[in-house]
Amino acid sequence: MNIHEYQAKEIFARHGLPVPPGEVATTVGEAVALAGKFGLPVMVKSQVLTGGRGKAGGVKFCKTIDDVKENASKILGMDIKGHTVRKVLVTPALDIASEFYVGMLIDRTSQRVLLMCSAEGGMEIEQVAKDKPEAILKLPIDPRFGLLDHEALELGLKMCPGEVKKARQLATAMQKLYAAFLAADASLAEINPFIFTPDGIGHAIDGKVSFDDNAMYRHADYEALRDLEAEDPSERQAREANLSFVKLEGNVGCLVNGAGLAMATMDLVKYYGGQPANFLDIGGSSNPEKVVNALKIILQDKAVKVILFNIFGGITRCDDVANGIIKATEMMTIDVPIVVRLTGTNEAEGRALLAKTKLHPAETMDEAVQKAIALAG
Amino acid sequence: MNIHEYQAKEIFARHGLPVPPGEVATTVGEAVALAGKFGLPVMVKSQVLTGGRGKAGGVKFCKTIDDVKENASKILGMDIKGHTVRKVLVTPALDIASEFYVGMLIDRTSQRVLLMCSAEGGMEIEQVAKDKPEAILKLPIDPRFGLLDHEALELGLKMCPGEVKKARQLATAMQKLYAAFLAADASLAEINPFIFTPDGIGHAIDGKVSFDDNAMYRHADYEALRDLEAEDPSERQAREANLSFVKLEGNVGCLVNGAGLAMATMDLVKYYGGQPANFLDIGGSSNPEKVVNALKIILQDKAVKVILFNIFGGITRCDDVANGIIKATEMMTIDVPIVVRLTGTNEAEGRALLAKTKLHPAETMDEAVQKAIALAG
Amino acid sequence: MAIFVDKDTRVVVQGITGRDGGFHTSEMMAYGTKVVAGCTPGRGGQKFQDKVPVFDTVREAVANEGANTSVIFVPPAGAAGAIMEAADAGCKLVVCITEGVPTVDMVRVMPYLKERGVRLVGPNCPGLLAPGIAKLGILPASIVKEGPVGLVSRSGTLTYEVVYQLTAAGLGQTTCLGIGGDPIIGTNFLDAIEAFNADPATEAFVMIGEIGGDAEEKAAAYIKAHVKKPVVSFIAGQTAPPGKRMGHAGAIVSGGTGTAAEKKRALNDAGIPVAERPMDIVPQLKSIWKR
Amino acid sequence: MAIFVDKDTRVVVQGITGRDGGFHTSEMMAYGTKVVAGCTPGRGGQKFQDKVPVFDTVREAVANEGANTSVIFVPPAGAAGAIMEAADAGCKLVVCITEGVPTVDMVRVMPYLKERGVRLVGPNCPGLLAPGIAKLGILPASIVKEGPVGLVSRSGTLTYEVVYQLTAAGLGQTTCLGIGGDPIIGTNFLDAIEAFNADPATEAFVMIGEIGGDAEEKAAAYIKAHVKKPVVSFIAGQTAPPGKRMGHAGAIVSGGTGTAAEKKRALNDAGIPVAERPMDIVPQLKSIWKR
Repeated sequence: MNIHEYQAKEIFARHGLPVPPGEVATTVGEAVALAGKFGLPVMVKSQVLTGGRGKAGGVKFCKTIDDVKENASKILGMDIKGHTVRKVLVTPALDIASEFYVGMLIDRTSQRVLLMCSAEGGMEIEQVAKDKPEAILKLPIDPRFGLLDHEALELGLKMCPGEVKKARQLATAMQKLYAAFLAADASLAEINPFIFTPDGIGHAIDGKVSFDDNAMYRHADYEALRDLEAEDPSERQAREANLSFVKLEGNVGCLVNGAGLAMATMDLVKYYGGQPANFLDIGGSSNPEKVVNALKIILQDKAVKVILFNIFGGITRCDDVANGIIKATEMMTIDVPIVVRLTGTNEAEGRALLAKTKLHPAETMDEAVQKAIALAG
Repeated sequence: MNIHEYQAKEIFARHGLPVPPGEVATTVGEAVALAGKFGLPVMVKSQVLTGGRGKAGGVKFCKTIDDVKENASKILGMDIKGHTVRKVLVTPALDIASEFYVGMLIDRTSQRVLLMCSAEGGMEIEQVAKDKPEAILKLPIDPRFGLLDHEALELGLKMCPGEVKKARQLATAMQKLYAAFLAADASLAEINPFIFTPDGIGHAIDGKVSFDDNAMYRHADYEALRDLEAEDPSERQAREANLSFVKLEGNVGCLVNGAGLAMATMDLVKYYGGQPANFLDIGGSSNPEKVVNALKIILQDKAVKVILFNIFGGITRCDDVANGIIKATEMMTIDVPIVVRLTGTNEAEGRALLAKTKLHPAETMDEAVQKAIALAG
Repeated sequence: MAIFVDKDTRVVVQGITGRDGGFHTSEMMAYGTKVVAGCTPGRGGQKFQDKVPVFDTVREAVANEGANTSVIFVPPAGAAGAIMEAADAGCKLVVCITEGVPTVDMVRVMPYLKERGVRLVGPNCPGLLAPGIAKLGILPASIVKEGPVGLVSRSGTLTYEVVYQLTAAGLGQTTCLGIGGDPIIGTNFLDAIEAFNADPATEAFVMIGEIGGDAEEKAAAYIKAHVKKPVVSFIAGQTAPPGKRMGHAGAIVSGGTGTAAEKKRALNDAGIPVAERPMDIVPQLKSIWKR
Repeated sequence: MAIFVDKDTRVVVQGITGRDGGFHTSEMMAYGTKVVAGCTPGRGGQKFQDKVPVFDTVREAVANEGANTSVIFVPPAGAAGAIMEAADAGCKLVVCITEGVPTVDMVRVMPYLKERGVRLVGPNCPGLLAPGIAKLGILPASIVKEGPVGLVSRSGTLTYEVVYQLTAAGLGQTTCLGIGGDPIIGTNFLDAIEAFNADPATEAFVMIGEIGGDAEEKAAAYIKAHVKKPVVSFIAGQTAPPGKRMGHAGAIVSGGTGTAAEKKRALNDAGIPVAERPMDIVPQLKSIWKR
């Protein structure tokens, strides 16, 4: 789960990181009032869940109240990579003497939290990684000992050679960010940039935090941070129905048990020249209600011209699954054709049940996918 | 540094341990008011920095307000092992179904925090250790991983076999106590007893915490917890003057550089039939002010009949030390004899300086100690 | 023969008294797996299906029944703790089926296991099934068959699909292993491939990867350098959009890395055929495998 | 010969630019110790006394000057971190002079050192002095003399007192080692005694203990079982009242254990003479030592 810059900075502030003051406005009037509160000059920053806000014109320096009015009205409502700006963060504009990147993520190779930092602050780290990988310093943090003073200071000194006071501020920021990362169950936490003003004081002026979805259960407060407006409505419904779902642009609605098989099914649709409308893992259950929920979500998308079930009956028996699908399709009116492929335990029994319905049965994945594409027209 | 039960429980409560409500009274009237606030029956518990309060009659169950009046007036002002009771804790009396001991201390052997627990709650753990050592379960906690769920639960199940709900409460209490121990930089933290009321709910109804003196610098708030009235006035002055000092009952005032040498000097006084008046390590400095402070503290004790300096000049030169002692003795009037033994670097020069004074010089520890005892009369 | 398990594998099931734990324990026992104990705190002294003793702790299961392997079905909040308990009690193989374990918990678990020399499979995995030897986890026994092929996969049902096709084509398996779909897992492709390569019974093997991370690339490099046995691969998620988690916590293309295209290229560069469709895996394996 | 140090010992001083660090570095250098570098963050590039290069980090000191040993004079708040830095940079011996290090910090430090195979002496100790070889710490060089006696002690000035008497009696030392007065220390009596026992140059040794803990008892058991060399002991703190910390954080009789009487009994039971007075140590050593 991703959150906005202003929310990330609230988490940073709670862990003692030096975050400048700032508040969110949803109207030009509010933005002007906040500029008055914090004092000019201010930054007006679009709050959208995507990168590249600056390039898109979504982050503006405002010297006067007229600047604030002009920029806030331009930015509010702006579209940035498909995201509509509904909020701007108003925060004092600081004089930047130097800027740095400090970030952390889960590293699969070291199986640790990986600290990354760079004197190339303010740029997207992926870009730095591509153009100048040697400019990124990395340290996998040993979870048993945490980020030690000397480790953080060594990195700080590499980023600010000969400037021990700045190096110490960077080191402290790294340690606080690590504490925040763990406490928040983050999967990513970035300060970008961490700047120094000409007086040598450090500030975390922009940041990003993503939460580990697996750890949501121990952070009841995170649901309140979710920007429901920024979420695709169908993905939101799927989340609320506890379904693993991703919306796509095609016309073949897919219901598959298992994430790997679901991806392989999408790939196969594409292979045969079709376009999947979604990723959806309905899991191992044969519960008709879950199927109903999934169908409802998929069928909201008027582009969907066919439904494709691809079910591998492992522990769950195919006849049970067939009964579940049949019940579900009886509980609602569906005016697109439905292809069902059932394989595995008790597959013959399952197919026998389907034979009595108007569902289109298939024996193999390939047959099912080809049938679905043909029916989609 | 030791703190009172009520202060320990405040720390426990901050870390989420189930501590019953309670407040401190310094008068009978306050105690009665608190009993009214919490509702009868209550416990009235003397707050003194020593064990064995119960045996001494310093902890009383009060069924009626008259009981509260009677017991509070008995306990306030009571002497328990040389400690005058100035405060009582008033807290609801709970019905005890079973009681347990949970404690932690720094273990030199494992070099870890040692968790100890026992189903023999409510007794002094030293007594249990003597009488029934097998009743104490011990676990040195790996600082890299902390107290793990399964470790705590295994101990909880050993203490409450077959009662998993109680075992889980004990396990949680252990984990919270460990968090409190680390956060507080404790050297000892005990819940004794941790009880269950007949409804199966656990409560930490008594506790003890000692702080690591070395870590005081990172807990500015601890000074406020210090019970200045409970401290020996001379030990308090020594602490404020940054001197390592322990008051004893003899008549030979000792000023020694180094803790080991100071102990050995006390031992030697005893060996020759004398009685040391104190332990005092004046450290490696030749600063006259430190010596003045030390002398002032020792000489407050009217039992002191002689002052014994035992100084080994290592890096510090003996002539410097001699000058420091001479200056200090000139800065104040001292009407007891002073024996000075100086050995080590530049000892001849040091002794030459002392020869010009009325101080009694000595060449060896043994000579100095024997001279001091003789002069004490 | 098989990898990671043998006839001496003695299983304790953590969470045996739960719905899933109980069901799959029955299935494992039905397959002939030596399930010697169960563990659920507070249920010590009970018996599962009047046969298998249940203990409060894994330590007791190890002490009393000689369990050396744990299969874990406890909910996500307790899974990391259950893994550590099993490792601390002396189990040398731990299979964690549980899905949804917080990643930071797994970060803490890994060094604990390493210090104790414990192999973990999973979490968020179907476990492993060595036909004719033992079933540890939830892979359906009905689709496997004894034989010379090894199979390792990050997926669940996609694995079943491939096993089903292998069996249908007469190709039995030494071990079918699902390593799990999370970013941090105990046993990765490399571990599995080293084991298959060393296992004399495994004559050829199949590796089923998916988007996210670079475990497939590392496996490819290892295979190129060390493996002479025939290997065929498949990568799921070619059509997955970047930045979206495709069910598995680990199946995400981020910052332009972990794409199916990259993985296919690495595998092809290592001389490993990558099947375009799941149904191509078996024919491709047959075509390169001179039996 | 000596224990823990030799002619290849190359020292980096952490906190070299501080008052105490600077003073004692001069003393160490005056004794001929190879002080090859200093370390104070922010002072990298400077030179100590126009000779010794100062670095920001111990890693640089190791890389540039081949330091293999650290002596630490930093304030208590930074001491644990400094020890870990030295260990992480590759120093195999770390001597921490600093007094007042929080105990919980040392609890965290110990496994870090163990994993890296690093020996720590201290904290809260005078360090060690191997006459004719090297001085690491603050033991006064003026009182030592080369010779066959090893000395290990929890104390500072009491150690000097005994060394002084040894030297006055013509008994030089292989190594004088102050292990420190804290409850948690890197090198304990047992480590020192094992080393002295194994050191061919050490013909006899003296152990100076004090109240608190049971390190003396453990040493006694070891000596009884393994040591043929003559050993004399002394225990300070017979008259210390229970429950009071006698200067050293570790010198406290608690719960009736760690008393001088117990320690004396254990030593006597192991056949080790315990001197009643410091002045008896040398005569007693001479009386049992057939040279």
